[in-house]
Amino acid sequence: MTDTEQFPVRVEQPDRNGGNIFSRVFDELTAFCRSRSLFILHYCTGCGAIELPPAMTSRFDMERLGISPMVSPRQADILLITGYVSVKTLKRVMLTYEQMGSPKYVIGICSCTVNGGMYWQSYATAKKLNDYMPVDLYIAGCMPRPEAVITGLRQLMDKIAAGEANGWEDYYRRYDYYLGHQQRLFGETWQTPTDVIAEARHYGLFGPETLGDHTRLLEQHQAPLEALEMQLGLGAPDEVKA
Amino acid sequence: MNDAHLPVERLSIILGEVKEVRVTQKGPRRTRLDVAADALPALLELLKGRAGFVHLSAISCVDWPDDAQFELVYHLWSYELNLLVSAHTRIDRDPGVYVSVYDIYHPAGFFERDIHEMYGVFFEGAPDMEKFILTEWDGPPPMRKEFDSEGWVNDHFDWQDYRPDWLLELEAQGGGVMIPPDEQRFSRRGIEDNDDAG
Amino acid sequence: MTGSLDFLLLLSVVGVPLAALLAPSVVGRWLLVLLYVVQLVELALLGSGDGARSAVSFSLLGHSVGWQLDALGWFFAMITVAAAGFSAAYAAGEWGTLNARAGLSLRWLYVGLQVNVFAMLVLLAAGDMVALFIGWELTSWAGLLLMLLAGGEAIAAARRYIVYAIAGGMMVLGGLLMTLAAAGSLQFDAVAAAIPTVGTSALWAITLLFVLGFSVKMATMPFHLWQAPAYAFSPAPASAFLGAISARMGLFAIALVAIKLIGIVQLDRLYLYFDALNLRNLLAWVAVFTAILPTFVAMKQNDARLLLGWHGVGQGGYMLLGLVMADSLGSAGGLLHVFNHATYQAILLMAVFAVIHRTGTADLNRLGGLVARMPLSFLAMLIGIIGLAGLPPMNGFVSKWMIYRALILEGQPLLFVATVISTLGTVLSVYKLLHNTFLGQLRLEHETVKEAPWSMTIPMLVLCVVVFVTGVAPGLVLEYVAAAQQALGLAPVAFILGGIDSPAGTLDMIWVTAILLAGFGIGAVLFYLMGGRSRRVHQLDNYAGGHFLTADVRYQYSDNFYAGLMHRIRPWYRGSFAWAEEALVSTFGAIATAARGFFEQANPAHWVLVGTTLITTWVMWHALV
Amino acid sequence: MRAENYEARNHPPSNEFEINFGPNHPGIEGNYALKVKVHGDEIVAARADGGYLHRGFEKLMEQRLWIQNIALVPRICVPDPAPMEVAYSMAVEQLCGLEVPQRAQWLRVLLLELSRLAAHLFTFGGHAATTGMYTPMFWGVADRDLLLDLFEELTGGRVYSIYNIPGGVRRDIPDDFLTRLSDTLDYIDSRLPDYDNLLFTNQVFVRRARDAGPVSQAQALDWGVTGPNLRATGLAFDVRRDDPYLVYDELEFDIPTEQPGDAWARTLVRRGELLQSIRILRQVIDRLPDIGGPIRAPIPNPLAWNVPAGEAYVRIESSKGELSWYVVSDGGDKPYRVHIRGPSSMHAVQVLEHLVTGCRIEDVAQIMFSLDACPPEVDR
Amino acid sequence: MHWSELAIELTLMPLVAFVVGLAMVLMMRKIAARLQRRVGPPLLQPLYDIVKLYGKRTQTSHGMLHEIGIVMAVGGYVAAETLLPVPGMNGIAEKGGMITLLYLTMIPSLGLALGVGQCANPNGSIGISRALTAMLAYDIPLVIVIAGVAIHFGTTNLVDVIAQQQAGGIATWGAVQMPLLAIAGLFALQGMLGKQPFEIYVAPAEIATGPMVEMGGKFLGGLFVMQCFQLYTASVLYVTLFLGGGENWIAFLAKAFAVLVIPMSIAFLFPRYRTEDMITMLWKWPVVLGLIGLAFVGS
Repeated sequence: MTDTEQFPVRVEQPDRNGGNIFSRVFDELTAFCRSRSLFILHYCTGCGAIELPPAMTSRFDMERLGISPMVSPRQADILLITGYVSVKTLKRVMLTYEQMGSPKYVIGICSCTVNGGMYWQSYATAKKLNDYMPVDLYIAGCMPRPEAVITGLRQLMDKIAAGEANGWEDYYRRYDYYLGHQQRLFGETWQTPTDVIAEARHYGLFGPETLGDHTRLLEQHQAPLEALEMQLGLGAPDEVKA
Repeated sequence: MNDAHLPVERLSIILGEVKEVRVTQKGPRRTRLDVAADALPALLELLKGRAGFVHLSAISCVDWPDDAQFELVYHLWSYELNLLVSAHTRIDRDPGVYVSVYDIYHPAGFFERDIHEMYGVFFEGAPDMEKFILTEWDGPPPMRKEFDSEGWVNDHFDWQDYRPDWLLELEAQGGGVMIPPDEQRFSRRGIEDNDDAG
Repeated sequence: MTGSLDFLLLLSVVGVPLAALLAPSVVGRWLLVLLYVVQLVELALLGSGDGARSAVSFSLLGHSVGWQLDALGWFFAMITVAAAGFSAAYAAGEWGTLNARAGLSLRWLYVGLQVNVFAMLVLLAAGDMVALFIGWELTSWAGLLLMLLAGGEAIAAARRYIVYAIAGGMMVLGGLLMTLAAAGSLQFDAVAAAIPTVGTSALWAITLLFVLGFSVKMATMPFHLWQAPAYAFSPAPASAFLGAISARMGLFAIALVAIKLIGIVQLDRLYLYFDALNLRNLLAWVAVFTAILPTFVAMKQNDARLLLGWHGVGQGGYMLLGLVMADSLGSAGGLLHVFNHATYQAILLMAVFAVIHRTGTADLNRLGGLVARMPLSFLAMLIGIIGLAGLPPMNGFVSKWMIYRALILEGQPLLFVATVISTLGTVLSVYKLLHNTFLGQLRLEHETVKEAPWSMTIPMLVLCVVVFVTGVAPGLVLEYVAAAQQALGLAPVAFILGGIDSPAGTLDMIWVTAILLAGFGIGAVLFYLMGGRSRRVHQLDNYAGGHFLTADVRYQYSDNFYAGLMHRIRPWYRGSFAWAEEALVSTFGAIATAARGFFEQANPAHWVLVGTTLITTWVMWHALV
Repeated sequence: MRAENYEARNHPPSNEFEINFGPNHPGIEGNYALKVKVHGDEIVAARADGGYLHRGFEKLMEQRLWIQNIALVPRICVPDPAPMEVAYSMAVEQLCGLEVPQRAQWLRVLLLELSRLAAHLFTFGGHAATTGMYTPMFWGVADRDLLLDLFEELTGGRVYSIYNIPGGVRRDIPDDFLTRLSDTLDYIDSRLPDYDNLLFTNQVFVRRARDAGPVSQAQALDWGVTGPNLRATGLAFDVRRDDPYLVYDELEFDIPTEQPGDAWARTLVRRGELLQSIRILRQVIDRLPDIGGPIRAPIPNPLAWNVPAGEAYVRIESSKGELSWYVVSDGGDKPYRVHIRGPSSMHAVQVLEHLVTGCRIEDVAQIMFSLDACPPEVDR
Repeated sequence: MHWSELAIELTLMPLVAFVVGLAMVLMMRKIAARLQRRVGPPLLQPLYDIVKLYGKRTQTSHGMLHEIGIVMAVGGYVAAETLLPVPGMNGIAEKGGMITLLYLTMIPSLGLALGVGQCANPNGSIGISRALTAMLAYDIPLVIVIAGVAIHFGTTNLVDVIAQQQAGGIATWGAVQMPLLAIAGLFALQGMLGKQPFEIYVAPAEIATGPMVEMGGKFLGGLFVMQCFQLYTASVLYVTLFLGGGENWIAFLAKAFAVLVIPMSIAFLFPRYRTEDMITMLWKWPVVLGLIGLAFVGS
C-alpha cells in the first residue's frame, strides 16, 4: 500500500462485454435490482444511528428508494457503521460483516469512521474503519443529516447500478490484509466462525493476496468449523449405549 | 419542609452523634462529609436509617497519584430531607482494596463494578466484580492517571492517510496543512513540554 | 401350496419353540424373519374372504367353538403378521446382537413376539363368541410378555396394564354371560339374529360391557392412562409391534361385536337423553376425545417414546370414530386408518429406537441436529410424521380425509371440528418430535454418531415406501377394506386406485401427489437453478444477536416447546386429567359392584384371573390334541 | 473471538438455552446487549453486557481543555443530549462561581424541555415498535423531526446542539423563533388525540404493556430507579421541583405519577411529562420576551482558562431520570476528574436484569424500551 | 378436458397467483405507508427485492434441509394454487376439494419448519413453535367456517361452491347466506396472514424475525415468493367461499384485493398479542360466531 492510494479498496471492473447478450441483459437486470432494493442491517453501532430513524420514517421515507431495515445479517445488503466503533463493537461488526451475503456494502457514517473523529485520543475506539473491512462509501459529518444519509445511499445506488461497489470482492481477494489488521487489534488467535478463505474458494473470488502471513497464522490457531454435511456412515459402533 | 434550613439542622443533629466526621456546608442542599475509610460504612448506614438517605446517587472515584490515594465519593440523596450529602473518603492506592456497600445500597453494585474495571479498586463483599464495559480489554485500568491513552492509541491503531483531491491541490500549490498526520495532534504531553519550555 | 387357516395357526405355534431355539444367533433371527414371511404368504394365499375355516373345533358347555377367518380378520391379520415381520427384521441384525450383549433376552423377545402373533391370530380368526373371548384373553396376556421384557419403568407400566386387562377381561366375560342369557347362543349368527329382540336395558348392559371391556385394550378414554408408558418402554421391536397393531385388537373386537353382531342401528336405539344423545353419538364423542386429549398430552412429553405412545392412543380415536360413523366412507376410513397407523407408527418407533441405539437416549432435551448424522432415520421419521399428522401425500391423509368427509356428509360439523383440532395438535406435537431429535443444534457429544445399521434402516425405509405408495394409491388397500366392510355388513366404499370417487367430493391422491411433486419440482427448479450456488456453513456460523456463538453454548430450543400454547391450555390439562381419573375410579367402582353381583365375591379379579387361565389351558389342550 | 472458543467441550446438561438480545437486535435500544438464559419462553437469568459504545469519555475529558469538552459532552446520551451540556456547564459555573444571566437560564430551560419533548416522542415509537406496532414510531419520529428543525434554527445542529457554554448560552433566539415554537407545540398538541387513539388507549397495547416488568416503589428506591420510571411507581419526585436548578422554581408544572410501576405506567408517565413540557415551554414563550440582559457571563480566555480547584456535584432531570455530574478541578486548564452518572446506568443494568429475570421472551424488549434506557450513557 | 388445455391451466394458475401476489404485497406495503403518512415503495419494489435476493452471489445454507425447506415452501404453494379455481380455469380443483386444499396449504409451513429447524437457531425454532401455535389457533375458526360452508353448499368441491354462489347473484353469496361465518372467516384470515395483532411468529423485537433469522439470499427470496402465494391463497379462498368466486377476471381481482384491504388496515394499527392472548382471541369470538353460524347452516 502506498501513500498515493487514497482508498486501499481495489475496484476490479467487471468485464461488461463478455458473455452472450442474454447473460449481459441478465447481469444488467440484477445490478439494477440490486441498486433498487437495499436492506440495511439493523445494527446501531454508534451515535449516528440516531439520524437513521428520521431517514427511515415518514418525513424522509427511505422505503420509497427501496431501502428497508432488516434484522439479521443474512438478510442485509448494507452494513451501516453509524459512527465510532469501539474495539468490542468492531469484533461484532466483523462477525456480522462476514455473515452477510455478498454483494454487501459498507457505508461509514460520521467522521469517526473515517479517522476516529473527535475520539482520536480514545483508547477504546478504532480509528480507521477501512483497515478492517472494505468501505464502499463514507458519509462524513457529525452526524450527517438524514438528507446526507439519503444522498449517500443514492450515490451508493448509482455505484451499484454501475457495478462499481465491489468492496466486498476486495475483502475476499485481499483477505490477508484485512485479517492482518484484525489480528493486530484483536490478538493472534482471532477467529470468526465464517471461513472466508473457503468461501473465496467456493465462489471463485480467490485472489493472489487472499492468503499470506496472517492467514497462515490463522490456520495455525483456528479450530476447524466445517459444515455439518449429512453423513451416511453405517459402520458398527463399539459399545452399546442402551 | 417549608423552611429550607430545617433538613440541614436535622442532618447536623444526626451527624453530631458520629465522631471523626468533618462537615462542610457547600450550598443549601449540598453537604460535604469527610470521613475516615473505616468509618464510612457505618456512616452510610446511619444516614440511610436515620435520615432517609435511601438513594445512592453515585460513587465517584478520584485518583490522586501524588498522595498515592484514591478518593471515593458517595453521593447520597434523601427523598425526605431533599438534601444531597457527598461522603468523601480516601483509601490507599496500593493495594486499592475497600469494602463494598452493596448491602446498604444496591446501586453500589454497578458503581463498584465500574470503579473496579476503570481504576482497579477491589471491593470486598461486592456481589459481582466482573468486568462490564471493558470485558475484552487486556490493558491496565484505563482511568488511572498513569495510563497514557494517546500512547496506547498510537501503538494500536493506524491513522487515516486519506487526503482529498482539493487538499492535495492546495498542498501542491504550497498551501494547506503541511504537517504530516503524526505531528498534527496536539497532546497533553506536548503542551506540558511547551509549558516547561515557556 | 394352498392356504389353510390350520396350517397358518400351526406355523404360528411352531414358531414359538423355534423362536426360543433360534433367537440368540443372527442367522437364526433372520430365519425367524423368514418364518414371518412364510406366515404372511400363507395368509395372503388364504385370501380375503370367508373361505378359511379351521378344522379344529370343540364343544364347550354345549356351545361349539370354532375358528374362521373372515375378511375383517384377514385384514387385521395381514397387518399383524407384517408388523411382527418388520419388527423381527429390525431387531435381527446389530440391534439384537448389541442388546443381547447388554443383557436383553432375545429368546424372550422373539418368543413373546411369536406368542403375540399367535394369540392375535386366534383372536382374529374367532368363529364365535367363546373363541373370541379365548383369543381376547390370550392376546391380553401375551402382550404382557413383551412389556415385562425391558424391566425398569416398563414393569410399573405392565403392572398397571394387568389391572386394566383383568378388568377388561371381566367385563367381556360379563358381556358374554349376558349375551348367552339374552340370545341363548354364542354363535355369531344366532346372536346377531337375537339382538333386535333383546330389550333396551339388556342391550345397554351387553353393549356397554363389551364396548368397555374391549376399550381397555383400545385405551379409549377413560382407560387411556396405561397404554403409552406400557408400550413405550418395551424393547424396540416389541414397542414397534405393540404400538403398531396390538391396541387395534380392541378395535377389531368392538367392530365385530358392536357393528357386526349388535349392529349400528341397534346402537341408535339406546338413547341417553331422548333423541339428543344415543350410544352411537356417545361413542363418537368418546372417540373424538380419545383423539384429542392424548394428542395434547403427547405434546407435553419429553421422551420420544412416550410422545409416540400417546399418539398411538390418540389415533385409536380416529379409527373408532370412523367405525361408529358406520357409513361406507367413515368406516372405510376407520379401517384404513388401522393399516395406515400400523405402518407409520412402526416407522416412527423404529426411527426413535434407532436414535436411542446410537445415542443412548430418547430424551428430547438431550438430542438435536441428528439429521446431519442419521439422515436415513430422519427421512423415515419425516415420512412417518407426515403420515401421522395426516398431510398429503402420505397414507395418513387419505384415511383422515375419508373420516372428515364422512363427518361432513353425516352432518356432524362439531365432530369434524374436534377431529381437526386433534389433527392440528398432532402436527404440533410431531414437529416437536422431529425438531428436537433431528433438527436444531447438534450436540457436541453426538458429533461422532453414525447412521443406524442397514438391518435397522431397511425395515424403516421399506415401510416408508409402503406409506408413500398406499398414500398415492390408497385403492390398493381400500380393496381389502371394502371386503372387510362387507364382512361387517356395511356398504363397501366406492374407491378408485387414487382414492375416493363420490358425488359430494372426490379425492384422487394420484393427482394430488402428482401436482404436489410437480410443485416441488418447480420449487426445486426455482431454487436450485436460479440464483447463486449455496455454500454450507457450520452451525456456529449463526445469528446470535451479533454475538459470537461458542461451542459450549446450548443454542437449541427444546423444553416446553409450545410454551405460548401451554400458557393458555395448561390449566385445562389438570382439569382433564382430574376428570379422567375420576371417571376411571368410578368406572372401576361400577365394575366391581357389577362383578360382585355376578360372583358374590369381594375380590373378583382373582376369580377372573384363575378362571381365564383355566379356560385358556383347557382350550389349548383341546386345540393341540 | 478466540479460536479456542470453538473447540469442542460438552454441552451443559441443562434444558435452558441462551439467547442474546443485542447488540445486533431490534429488541435492544442502541448498541447494547442482554444475554439471557431461557427455559421454554421464560427468562431464568439475565446478564447485561455493555461497553459496545465505550469511548472513554471520562478519560478523554481529562485530556482536553474545559471549553473543548463542551463539544464532547452531548455525545454521551444521543437521544437526549441537551441535559449533558447543561449539566457540564453548570458544574463548571459552580467551580468558577460564575453567575449565569437570567435570560441564559430561560434559554437553557427552553432547550432542555425541547430536548425532553423530542426524547419522549422517540421513546413512544420505540416502545410501540417492540410490541409490533410500527405506526407510532413512524409518526413519533416524524413529529420529533419538527422539533429538531427548531433545534437547528436555534443552535445550528439538529441533534448535538452544543448550545451551552460555561457561563451561558452561545446565541440568542432568532427572530420569530417563539412563534414557530408555539406553532409546533400547537401541532404536537393537536396530534395527541391521534396518539391516544393509536397507542395510549389501544386495547391490545394496553394488554401487552400492563403488568410487563412491574416495579414496586420499595424496589424502585432500593435499586436506584429515578425519573419517569420512579414516578411510575407513585413517588412524585422530580429534581426540577425538589432540587431546583435554573429557573424551574419559577415555573408551574405538575409531576405526573402512576401507581402500578409497569411498562404501561411508565409510558403513561412519559405521556404526562410530554404535556408538562409543552406547558413549561408555553410559559417560557410567554415570559422570555420580558427577560432582557446578556445571554452569557463573561469568561476568561477559554484557551487558557484555569478553573479554580474544587469539586461540584450537579444533578438535573433528564428525560431518562436523574443525571448527575461530578467534576473535580485541580486548578488546571483541564478537568482533573469527571464522573458522569447517567440515569440509565441503573436502569439498563441492575434494574433491567432484575425485571427481565422471570419475565417472558415477549416482554424483554418492551421492558428495556419502557425503562427508556440509553446505553451510551452507561458505557460513556 | 384435453390434456394440453389442462397443462396450460396448471402452468398459468401458479403464475397468475404469483403475479397477483406481487401486486398484493405492493398493496400491503402501500397501505402501511399511507397509514404511516409516507410515500411507500415504488411499483415494482416486490419484484426488485425478489430478483435482488436471488441474484446474491453468496448464499449461506445450513444444510440440505434448509434448502429443501424453501423448495417445499414454494413448491407446496405452487401445487396448492392449482386446486384453487380462478375465472375460466379450474385446474384440478375437482380432484381435491377444500379439505385437500386446507391440508395442502399446511405443506409449505411444514416445509419451512423443516428448513428453519436445520438452521440450529433457537430464534427460528421459537418462531416456528409460535407459527404452529398460531396455526392451531386460527385453524379452529377456519375449520368451523369450512365445515359450515361445506354443509351449506352440500359439497366440498370448490367448483360447485362457486357455481352455486354465482347461480343467483349476490343473494346466493356465502357472505349473504352465512354472514356470521363470513365474519368468523375474517378473523381466521387475519390469523392466516399472520398480521398484527396475530403477528407473533415474526416478532422482530422478540425473536429477531423468527423463522427468517437465518434466511438470506435466495432463501429469503423464496420466502418472499411464498408470501405472495400466501396472500393470494388466503384472499382467493375467502373470495371463493364467501364472495362468489370470480364471474370474470375484473370482478375476481377486485374482490381479492378488496378482501385484503381489511386485514391490512388492521395490521398496521395494532401491536401483536402475546401467544396466549392471541389464542384466546381466536378461540373466543370467531369460534362463538362460527358455531352460531354453523347452527343456522345446520338448521
